[in-house]
Amino acid sequence: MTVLEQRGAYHPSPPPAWRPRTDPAPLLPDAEPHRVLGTDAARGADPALMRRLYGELVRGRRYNAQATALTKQGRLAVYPSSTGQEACEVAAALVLEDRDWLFPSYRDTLAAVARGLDPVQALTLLRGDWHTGYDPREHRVAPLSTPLATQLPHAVGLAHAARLKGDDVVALALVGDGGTSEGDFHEALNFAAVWQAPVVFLVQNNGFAISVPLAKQTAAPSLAHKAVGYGMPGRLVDGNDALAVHEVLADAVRRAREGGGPTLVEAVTYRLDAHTNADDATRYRAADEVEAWRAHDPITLLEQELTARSLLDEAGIEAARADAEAMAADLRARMNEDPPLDPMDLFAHVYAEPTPQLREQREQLRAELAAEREGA
Amino acid sequence: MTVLEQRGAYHPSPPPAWRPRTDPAPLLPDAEPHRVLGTDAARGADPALMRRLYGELVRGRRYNAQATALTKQGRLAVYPSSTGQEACEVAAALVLEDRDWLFPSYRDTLAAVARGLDPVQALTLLRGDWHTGYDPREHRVAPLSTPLATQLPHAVGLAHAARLKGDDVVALALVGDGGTSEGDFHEALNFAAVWQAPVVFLVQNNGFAISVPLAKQTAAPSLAHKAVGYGMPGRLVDGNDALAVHEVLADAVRRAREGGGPTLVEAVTYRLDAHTNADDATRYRAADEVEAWRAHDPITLLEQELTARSLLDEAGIEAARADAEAMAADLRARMNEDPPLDPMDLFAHVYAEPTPQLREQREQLRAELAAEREGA
Amino acid sequence: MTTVALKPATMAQALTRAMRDAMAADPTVHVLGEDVGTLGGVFRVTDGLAAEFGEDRCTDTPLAEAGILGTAVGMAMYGLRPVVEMQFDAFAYPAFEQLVSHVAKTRNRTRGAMPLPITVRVPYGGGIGGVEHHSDSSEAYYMATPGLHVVTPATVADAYGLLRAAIASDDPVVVLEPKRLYWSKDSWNPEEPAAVEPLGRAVVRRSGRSATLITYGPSLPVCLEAAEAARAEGWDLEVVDLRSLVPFDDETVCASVRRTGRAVVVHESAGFGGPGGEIAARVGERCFHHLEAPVLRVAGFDIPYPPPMLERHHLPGVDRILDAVGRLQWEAEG
Amino acid sequence: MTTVALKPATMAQALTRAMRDAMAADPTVHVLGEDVGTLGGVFRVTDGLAAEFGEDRCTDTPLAEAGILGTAVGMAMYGLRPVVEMQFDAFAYPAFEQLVSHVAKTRNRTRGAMPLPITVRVPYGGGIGGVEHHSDSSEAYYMATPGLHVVTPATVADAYGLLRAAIASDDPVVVLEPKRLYWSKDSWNPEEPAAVEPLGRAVVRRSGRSATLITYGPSLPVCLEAAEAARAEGWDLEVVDLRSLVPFDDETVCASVRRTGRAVVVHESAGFGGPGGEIAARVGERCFHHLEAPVLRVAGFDIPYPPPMLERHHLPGVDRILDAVGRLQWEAEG
Ligand SMILES: Cc1ncc(C[n+]2csc(CCOP(=O)(O)OP(=O)(O)O)c2C)c(N)n1
Ligand SMILES: Cc1ncc(C[n+]2csc(CCOP(=O)(O)OP(=O)(O)O)c2C)c(N)n1
Ligand SMILES: [Mg+2]
Ligand SMILES: [Mg+2]
Repeated sequence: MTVLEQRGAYHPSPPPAWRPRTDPAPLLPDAEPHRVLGTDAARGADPALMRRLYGELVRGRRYNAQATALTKQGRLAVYPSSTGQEACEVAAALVLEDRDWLFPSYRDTLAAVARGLDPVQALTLLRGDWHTGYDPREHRVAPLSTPLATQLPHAVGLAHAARLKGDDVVALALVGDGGTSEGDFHEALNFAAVWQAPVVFLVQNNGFAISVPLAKQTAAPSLAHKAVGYGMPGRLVDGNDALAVHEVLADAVRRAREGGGPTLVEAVTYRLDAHTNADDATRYRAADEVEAWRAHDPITLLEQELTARSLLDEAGIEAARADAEAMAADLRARMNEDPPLDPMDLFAHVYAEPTPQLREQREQLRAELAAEREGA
Repeated sequence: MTVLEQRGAYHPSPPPAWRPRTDPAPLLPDAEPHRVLGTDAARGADPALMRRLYGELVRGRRYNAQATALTKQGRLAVYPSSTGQEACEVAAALVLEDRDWLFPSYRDTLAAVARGLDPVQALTLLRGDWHTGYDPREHRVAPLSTPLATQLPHAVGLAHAARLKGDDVVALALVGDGGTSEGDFHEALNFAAVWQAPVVFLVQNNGFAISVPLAKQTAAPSLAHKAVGYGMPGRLVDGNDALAVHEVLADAVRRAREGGGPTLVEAVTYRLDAHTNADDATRYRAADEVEAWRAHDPITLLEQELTARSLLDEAGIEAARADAEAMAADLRARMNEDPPLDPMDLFAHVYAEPTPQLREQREQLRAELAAEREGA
Repeated sequence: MTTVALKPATMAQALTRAMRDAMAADPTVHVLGEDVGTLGGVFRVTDGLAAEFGEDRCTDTPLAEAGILGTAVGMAMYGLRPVVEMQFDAFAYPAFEQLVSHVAKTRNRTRGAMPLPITVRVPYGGGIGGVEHHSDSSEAYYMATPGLHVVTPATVADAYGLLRAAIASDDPVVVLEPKRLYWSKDSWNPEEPAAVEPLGRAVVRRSGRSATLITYGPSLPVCLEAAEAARAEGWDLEVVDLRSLVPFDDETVCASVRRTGRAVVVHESAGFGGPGGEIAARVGERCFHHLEAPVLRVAGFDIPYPPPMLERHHLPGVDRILDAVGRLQWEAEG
Repeated sequence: MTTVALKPATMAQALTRAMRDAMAADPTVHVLGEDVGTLGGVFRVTDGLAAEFGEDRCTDTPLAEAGILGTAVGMAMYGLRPVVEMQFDAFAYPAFEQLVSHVAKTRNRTRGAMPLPITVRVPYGGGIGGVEHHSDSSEAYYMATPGLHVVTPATVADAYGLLRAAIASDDPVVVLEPKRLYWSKDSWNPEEPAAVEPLGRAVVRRSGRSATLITYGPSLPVCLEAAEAARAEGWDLEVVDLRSLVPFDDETVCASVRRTGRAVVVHESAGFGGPGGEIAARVGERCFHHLEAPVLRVAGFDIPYPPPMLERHHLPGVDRILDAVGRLQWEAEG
């Protein structure tokens, strides 16, 4: 029996015998976002995981600050910060096995970095020396996707292909609240559910798509409720609770790996910085809204839990900060060097073999550069 | 306060105070498709409406047969029959006020005809003498849409525009089960819900998208469940029960007119004929499936109710048939005449004013035709 | 007529002003798109419109380009004049089916009964250091779609005039706005009624006798600069700014080329399959016996738009234009 | 080598055979699209593949073209070779963003680390009496997109050869299949290894001395017919079948035009902004001093594709081609 045949034959029945194809009840998200930190459930959590998450959150926050600073020094063309959303970024990275794939959007360099990518490589797109700075297959991290939601069908196709090959691979795809409005979101989720592909969709609902607030984006009870319409479970989670995000994603990844099909997870979080360094967020939101969210900071939440349980002390906090500083210093130093550039690269990868037309154009540029050098 | 401001300001709240934007419970469709015929509820139904529906169903069935016959005689380029789906087509047409708008797909010429369009005009696209045979504004019937689901955002935009102008107009858009997989379906429903546009979406789930059965199209509990993800109510109805379809649509239209926003209605029905005259349905479905659905024929269902309640007798049935025959005879006669054709029309309507390039090309064709006439 | 002092303004400001004036003059004009309302657009081109005309007239939509253009079609069907903003060139692609299969064809489909007066504003082209997908030159796609008008301003005054004309047109118009000219400044008098240009007219921006540079939008300033530099080489270049790609102004273009006998088409869009092919072919067909040399093209390379740090090598610059002019077989002349 | 009897087959059959052979030879080849499985496609081009290779290898997808192409991208990222069928030309438009922003660019984006060996089959063009949206010639869109190969067969043997080559290519190839030639028949030997054509080579289908008709796909038979008819007028026409629009075979085309000194480009796609502009411009640039007359174009009109009853007036036919040949300034010759 083929993979696709497993879903069972189609037995249509006239309305007198109508029955739903799937029981909708288990697909519906809970009324409240899932939370672990600050609840009894946190007591059962694995201390090693909590410390790991904490360390990455602190690094992540520092990484965001450093990258933003690099835009001011002209070392990055643009930076969309994930400050405030580190719990989602980090949990998404940590929940995956090495063989799994991550499909980030343009905002998710942090997830790629937390997965182990060299930050300089992860930032290549935003630095502007090339479009992607790493080999996606080496790291199982797809290129950062700028066209919104277009990476979601890629994740579905890859997960489906892995399943067809009998590989035990899960794809996790990230998308924003705004991205859920795109047709590609819809098509991807539908394909995933029909094919029962091992894929997890994580929507980081950070309240805004640039300036557009969620209320202008959707009238749904929650974004997680969209899952029902595809016949997959929808899960709602506090996106600033790193443990909760990790738990919900781990469940979804396990389910996918076991052949249970896709899950849609909505993480409710907030973008504390502006859309990018080029954006002025004061044009569309009030300072007190931002302040309210600062009081629900993902790092503080985890730090409180860890210190309350004596899993972290001042020295541990200091060590995490020092580690983050070292990462930032290294990043700063390396980003302050000009990347090697070769204009001939423009022609090298358009096709496996350059067309005759591209060969002509390459020679033209070569001659121009030679003339430039002579002139200089 | 503007129309769009009515939806209320955005008051985001951190997860501790999270609450759903909409209560999902009332949005969920019932577990069973709504039915009236054969139930106690039918007794309360308006006899005049029932008779009207009956007459139109009989005409509709005859219309489908006639149009299919015309393809065999080369009088239509192609015909996608709605045989078996007449209850949906007819109810959609009858539920609307004159000022309302209908947005049909390529399969829905019958809905346009039941709304009052001349069948010859409605069939222009399929006859092949032009793309649209009527003035959409005169009849408030949008052009038949061939690219699937693309008409849905049009319906939303029109309904929204009417509301902005303060007009009491509802748009009803038709789409197939296959069409629900398209990105445009998603985007249209989302816009409709966010804007609270007065629009009703009627999905005719006839079990197939050409050869592809519903199980390969979606894993959702029902297509009506897709509504929840947009924050609009989803309604499930027996699409072969003309009274039930009319009732559910009438509720949705009323709700839209009163400012309550959009509704998604899934009508469960069946395409008794092949996809079009050019299709061979035996390649993908068994005869017994078709037979099972024939036993749930929309005309029979209504006829049984009417005769049981003595609202219809043999003479009435005869009269309906005769009326349908007359319509078919007239259609046949008029379709057997060649439509007037003017090749110069190719250039007449591309722009308000032909471009200089089109003027040149028009003269070229004029000269060619003159030469052809001379040669002949 | 009173004399009005000319005030310097940017192209972005002229575009804003065009929408404002159109909205004030005609209550059926509606602006919609991503971030066009509260934020005033990522380029601030719709700045102030929501404040002045309300959210119903200048609307932040959900993030879905096919939905934006598709609902605009419905709004136009009901008699409104939607002005749609696509945030960047490459983000108009999701709306391609709505554009090609409906926006471009509905008038024709309905024998003129249902024209669609929709304006689609697309910030386009490179040179602003944008990352991938923010610098595409997509004009070839629109030019190849019968039923659309396609215009692109290169000056502040034209930005106002062409956008006003587009909004006033009963047919759909794609207005390609050169991003890198958004902040170009010019003295310009918006009270001047002549500021509303008719669609479909090219203009000679610089007269010359040696050869014609045919260009538009973002490449106009580069061509004018090249023409200045060419004087040192003894070439007196004429520069034609097309302004309208559809309809195409054969008359102005051919009159120039017949005069000069030589032509180079310049644009930053990829050369192969780009607008220059059509333009060079038309000139070749119509001016064959006046040509002293083949019509040459200077265009972007046939590659995906490069990353910011390499874009200068891709964009046609003065040197590349002069190089092409130098290949116009001058020796064969005398 | 044994002699194999040539068997007549239709172009549709050759395409089916190409996929079957590719699937048998390479387990990573997967076919997906609307109705490609159980039904075998609305044109029956995938007939039998699901039965032979199973539903996992030839898959009926949900009805969503961006989803189809988007999932194909993901499959290719994992090492498969997806062959995607778009049901009709105009129904490929919803996938435009995936095609332009991902399929065409991913190899380049990743410096060659992640090539996408995707074949996109698009039945295209008119002449089959199809209602609106079923007869578009969309090749200009694909040609203007760097990173795509674009091929279009005009013969049964090329249908097999080009599709095999497309599937074998490590780069994305758009295979434009001329619908109205699906049922054209030819004797053809699929066992012949030479049947796999390399991409990017044009071929001279008919030699002649007077002028060159440059064409491809659905217009090839029309051009060959025109060439026959031209003999009566004393013209001996050469006919070049491009086969590959990207890459473009300048060599074969220019060699022919340099020989004949005159050229007409023929295609049914709309003329303005269509492939003919690029082709005529290239020939003009490269063969200028060999040309006795301007390169002319015979193309579809610049209009939305007409309804079935009027399409014959739109499609370039023998008379329109001969008329253009007649305008090649023969008097200027002697
Ligand atoms: C298809 C497409 N349309 C528009 C854009 C421009 N754009 C970039 S980010 C953005 C907002 C995205 O919002 P969301 O999905 O919520 O993600 P966030 O930025 O909040 O992480 C927009 C409109 C784009 N990148 N792609
Ligand atoms: C965008 C688009 N893709 C593909 C097609 C080709 N096509 C025509 S009808 C059809 C199936 C439609 O199925 P469904 O939506 O269920 O409507 P039904 O035919 O059952 O009424 C397909 C794939 C199309 N018309 N438009
Ligand atoms: Mg967001
Ligand atoms: Mg159906």
